[in-house]
Amino acid sequence: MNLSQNWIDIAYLIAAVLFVLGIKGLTKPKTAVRGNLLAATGMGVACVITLLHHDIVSYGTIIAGVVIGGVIGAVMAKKVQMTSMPQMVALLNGFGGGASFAVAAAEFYRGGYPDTVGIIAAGLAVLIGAVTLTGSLVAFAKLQELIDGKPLGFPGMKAVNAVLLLGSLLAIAVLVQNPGAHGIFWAMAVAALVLGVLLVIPIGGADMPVVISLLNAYSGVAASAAGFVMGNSALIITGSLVGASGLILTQIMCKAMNRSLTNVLFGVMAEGGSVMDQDEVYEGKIKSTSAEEVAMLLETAQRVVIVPGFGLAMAQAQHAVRDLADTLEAKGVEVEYAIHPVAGRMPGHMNVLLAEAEVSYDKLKDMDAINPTFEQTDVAIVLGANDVTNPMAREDKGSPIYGMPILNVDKARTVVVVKRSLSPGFAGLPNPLFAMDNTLMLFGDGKGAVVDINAALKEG
Amino acid sequence: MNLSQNWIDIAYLIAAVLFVLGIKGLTKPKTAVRGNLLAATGMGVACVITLLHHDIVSYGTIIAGVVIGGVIGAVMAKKVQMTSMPQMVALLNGFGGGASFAVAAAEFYRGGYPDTVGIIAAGLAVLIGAVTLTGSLVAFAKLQELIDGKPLGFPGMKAVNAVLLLGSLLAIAVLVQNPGAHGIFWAMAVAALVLGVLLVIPIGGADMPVVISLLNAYSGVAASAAGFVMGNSALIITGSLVGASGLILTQIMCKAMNRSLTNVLFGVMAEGGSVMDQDEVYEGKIKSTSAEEVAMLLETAQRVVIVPGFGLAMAQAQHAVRDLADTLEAKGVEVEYAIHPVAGRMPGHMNVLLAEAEVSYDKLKDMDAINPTFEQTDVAIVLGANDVTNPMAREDKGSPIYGMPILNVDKARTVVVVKRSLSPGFAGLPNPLFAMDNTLMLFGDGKGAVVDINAALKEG
Amino acid sequence: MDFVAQLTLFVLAIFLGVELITKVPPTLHTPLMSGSNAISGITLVGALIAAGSNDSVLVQVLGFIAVVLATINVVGGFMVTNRMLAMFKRK
Amino acid sequence: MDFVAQLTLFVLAIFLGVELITKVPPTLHTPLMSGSNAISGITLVGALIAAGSNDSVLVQVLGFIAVVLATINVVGGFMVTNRMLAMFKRK
Ligand SMILES: NC(=O)c1ccc[n+]([C@@H]2O[C@H](COP(=O)([O-])OP(=O)(O)OC[C@H]3O[C@@H](n4cnc5c(N)ncnc54)[C@H](OP(=O)(O)O)[C@@H]3O)[C@@H](O)[C@H]2O)c1
Ligand SMILES: NC(=O)c1ccc[n+]([C@@H]2O[C@H](COP(=O)([O-])OP(=O)(O)OC[C@H]3O[C@@H](n4cnc5c(N)ncnc54)[C@H](OP(=O)(O)O)[C@@H]3O)[C@@H](O)[C@H]2O)c1
Repeated sequence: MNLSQNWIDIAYLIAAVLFVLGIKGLTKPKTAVRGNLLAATGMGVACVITLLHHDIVSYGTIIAGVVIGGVIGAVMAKKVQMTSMPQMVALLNGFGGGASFAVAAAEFYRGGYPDTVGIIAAGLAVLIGAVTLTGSLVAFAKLQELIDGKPLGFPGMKAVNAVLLLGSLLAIAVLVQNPGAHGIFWAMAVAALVLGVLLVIPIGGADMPVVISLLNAYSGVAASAAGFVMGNSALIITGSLVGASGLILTQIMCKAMNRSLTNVLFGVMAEGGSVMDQDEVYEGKIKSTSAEEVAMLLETAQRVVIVPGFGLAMAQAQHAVRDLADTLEAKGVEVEYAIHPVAGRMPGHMNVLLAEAEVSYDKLKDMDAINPTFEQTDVAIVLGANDVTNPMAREDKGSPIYGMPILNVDKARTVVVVKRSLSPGFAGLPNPLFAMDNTLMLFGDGKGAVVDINAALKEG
Repeated sequence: MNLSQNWIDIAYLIAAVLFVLGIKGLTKPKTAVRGNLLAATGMGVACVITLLHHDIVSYGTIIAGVVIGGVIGAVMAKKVQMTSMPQMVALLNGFGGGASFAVAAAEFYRGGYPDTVGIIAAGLAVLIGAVTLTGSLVAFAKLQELIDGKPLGFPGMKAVNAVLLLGSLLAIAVLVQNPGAHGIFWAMAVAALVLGVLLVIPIGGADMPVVISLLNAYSGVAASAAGFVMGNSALIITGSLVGASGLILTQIMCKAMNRSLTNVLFGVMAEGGSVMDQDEVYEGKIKSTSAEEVAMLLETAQRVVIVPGFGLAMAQAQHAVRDLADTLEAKGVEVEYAIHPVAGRMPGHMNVLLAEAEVSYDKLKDMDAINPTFEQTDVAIVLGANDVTNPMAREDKGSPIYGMPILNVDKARTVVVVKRSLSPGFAGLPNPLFAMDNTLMLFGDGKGAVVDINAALKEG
Repeated sequence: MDFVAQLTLFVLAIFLGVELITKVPPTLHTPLMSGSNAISGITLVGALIAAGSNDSVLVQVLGFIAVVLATINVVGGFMVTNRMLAMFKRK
Repeated sequence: MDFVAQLTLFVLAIFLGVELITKVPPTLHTPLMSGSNAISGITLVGALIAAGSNDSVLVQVLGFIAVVLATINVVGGFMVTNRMLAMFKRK
């Protein structure tokens, strides 16, 4: 079929507008579903119109690819657990990067770039796409615990990375002079793939969300670069939107973790500060409690705040928590949730988990809204959260997390901390909260503990 | 001089980015001055690079034009009083429209449009530019009271407008077929100029700000259309930004006035509703007061809210008000200003006036912030405001302004209304506030009254 | 630049404009009006080309008029905006 | 479309993206991540052209790989986002 390029471009414009409207929809929970559908429609428009492109002569390969990819994608989307969202996003992101990589390579081999811009753009798309692909796969493997979450590395790694990056850029420069140098092209591609691995391997498992978000930005830029190669405005615009989105999310996370992007990328935890000795902090000050005791406390409470953290996701305790809240509310207790911006392992992670358990989103209060209310809170239940409640961030100038904004849980009349042990959270620091006078520790798996409390409450 | 088109286009892109950054700066008072300078720099970049354009061969006319225009513009900007901002904006806006009109006409005569798009764009630029020019001039004349502010018109006016508009569009269609039809071109231009006058003449003087804002949007669209003609991205982008800005401001005003844009444009005040009889509302219920009495009231007040309106601008009372507030604050009274979104005659009008008198902008509270505080306010001084305080908008479903959000001045312990008479404000409605038990009327010119109160306060 | 590319710019810029302008607080609406007014004087660019060309007298006259009007718009607009904003900044 | 026009689109879209994304509330950050991820699957467009062309086998193979990967990204991304958002909407 044949369609004038003008009409194709107008369809791409419509697709881009649909993407913009889609993202606009995502700014409010009420319109978010529609926003996502609008964006999906935009994708549909872009794809359908592309199929009418005059260069497309056979549909066999396309149909095969779309069916295979569609089935895999649909199954993944249906099966994945909400707690595994970070992994899922990492994987999808890697595929996106891989696609940009393959498209740019294909465009390169379709040949005929008289202009420098096209070759540079293709080279950049291959480079960024490849880094995104392997980088995201490593991030996925770390999150899924297929490989060790600890930072891995070897001496001179940074130098190797520098050589790989400079070599790739040099290769692009050579290709500009001599576009037929296929050997150079593939050497660059391999270098970029290796670079992706080496860049992410030295970063700690818990920092993966920042990495994913950054790689998401990269995948956008790669798509944009592919758009420059093909002269396709839909790719350019959409890629830029995604690039901006990834960058902003990265920034938000770094800010909430009180770390610079450079620190994350180079696996530095935070400069200076004598790390406190765990024994010294906890020695003789820990008060352990039981589910029954907690139930009794809750019995007389008027206001309870639940503080979910990464442990909630690990224990899959979201439904149990919801049940507990229902029981409490049936007894006339006011229940709210305190959501820290980096609780869990990706931005908004806790919101999604609790939404899955049908907790109404107006009960999810963000940090600034809930912090002033802890003083009027009878019981704060800290459920698998740790760093985001660590008062050292507020008080101890020497602490590596000093300055990170936290939930002021310690201001509540009683604090119940549910976790399996005294082991530290992601930041690896002891938490003086556990040793405070008004804190009770309930040791055990998050889900089990909550179920027990609920049972005790119903009996009592 | 000769410069490759690519570099010129990049400079235009830089200019567009500077405009965007400029508008971004305008989102905060702290960064607004810098924002304006950035935008001005963008304009400078665009102009300088244009002077290097290969089509420009002689600089005499340009220099003459820039010097004349620059001097006029500078003098206007220096001399204009803050109270006359609406007029100033109207005039500048008209000039912008006129410039687009002249540019599009010149482009048309420079000839050589093989393509339909160019002719349509030129036609639209002429049409919109001309309407903006004469429309803005009429708006200026009404605001400056050079012509009567009352809606003017004649039977069949709407039909004439329709004929002029359709005729102009038809003319553009003819020009597409036959670009050499100069007679048609000029006929269309004249029709558009007349149309601009006829569209604005029937609109009441007080509605002029809405008209100006809408015409501002038009001038943006005209610039954009001129950009399509010339293939100039700077014009297209910038024109769209201005168009969006004008449209949003228009919408904000209409919303705050509780009227639809159509109603404003067709001079309709609001459907239905029996207009209350003025005598019935005021009869025997008006309590007049004196400056001395008001001073005594203020003497014992702890919190005073000043509610400025159009009368403040008319009376040029901003400095006097500031002096009064200073006196009060020196006596330990808390003073705030209640700013209604459509107080005065253009959005943000009161803010600019009070800023001129060096009132700190954190004392200017918007409607939503100040309304809950009126109950804790001892004295509310309504200074030349009327409609924006009319409780009928809140209570009387039959009233033409029912539903317009208002300042809940009547909730204050005592309300002092400063105005010259009982005559109504812009909406032409009696205001039951004046007849309320806790309201005292201080009749007189706004400035004089405030000066008197201040003097009495200093003596007492 | 072809028509669709221009159209794309137009549409994107409108979206961007809407997002930017809705963030401007009411306090700054008057300066916003005069400032965006000044920006719409960007037609000066077109005016300069027309006025400086060696085209017919008509074109040059139209160009001259356009340069004068657009310059008033630009210079007057930015200056008066600056005057207003300077007042806001003082405190 | 010439290079500068492309660059202009790129820059405008980045500005627009920044303005849009900063308005997304933290509650929706996870769906935003997966949703923008799905949108970045727009490379599917390029993949389709490569896979459907009558170019060399290498190009078609690369195109096929790209179609599979991009489709997973698009379908998986939009579906999982929808799944999450539907949870938010229920109440
Ligand atoms: N959200 C993001 O976007 C993001 C991104 C990157 C990094 N981070 C970082 O991640 C951290 C998040 O803080 P957080 O307070 O949510 O978590 P955290 O500080 O990592 O602590 C999680 C706690 O959950 C407990 N836990 C684990 N499995 C559990 C189970 N099955 N049942 C009960 N408890 C369990 C752990 O203690 P036990 O082992 O004793 O049970 C641990 O103390 C922050 O340091 C943040 O900077 C967040
Ligand atoms: N701000 C905008 O963007 C905008 C745009 C279009 C329309 N409007 C409309 O304008 C109105 C604005 O409301 P508003 O309350 O500010 O004003 P208003 O309702 O128009 O009332 C102004 C009052 O000021 C008094 N006044 C006039 N000159 C005075 C002087 N020298 N000294 C003392 N008082 C004087 C007048 O009464 P006397 O004659 O008795 O003194 C009049 O009652 C609204 O109806 C609004 O919808 C506003």
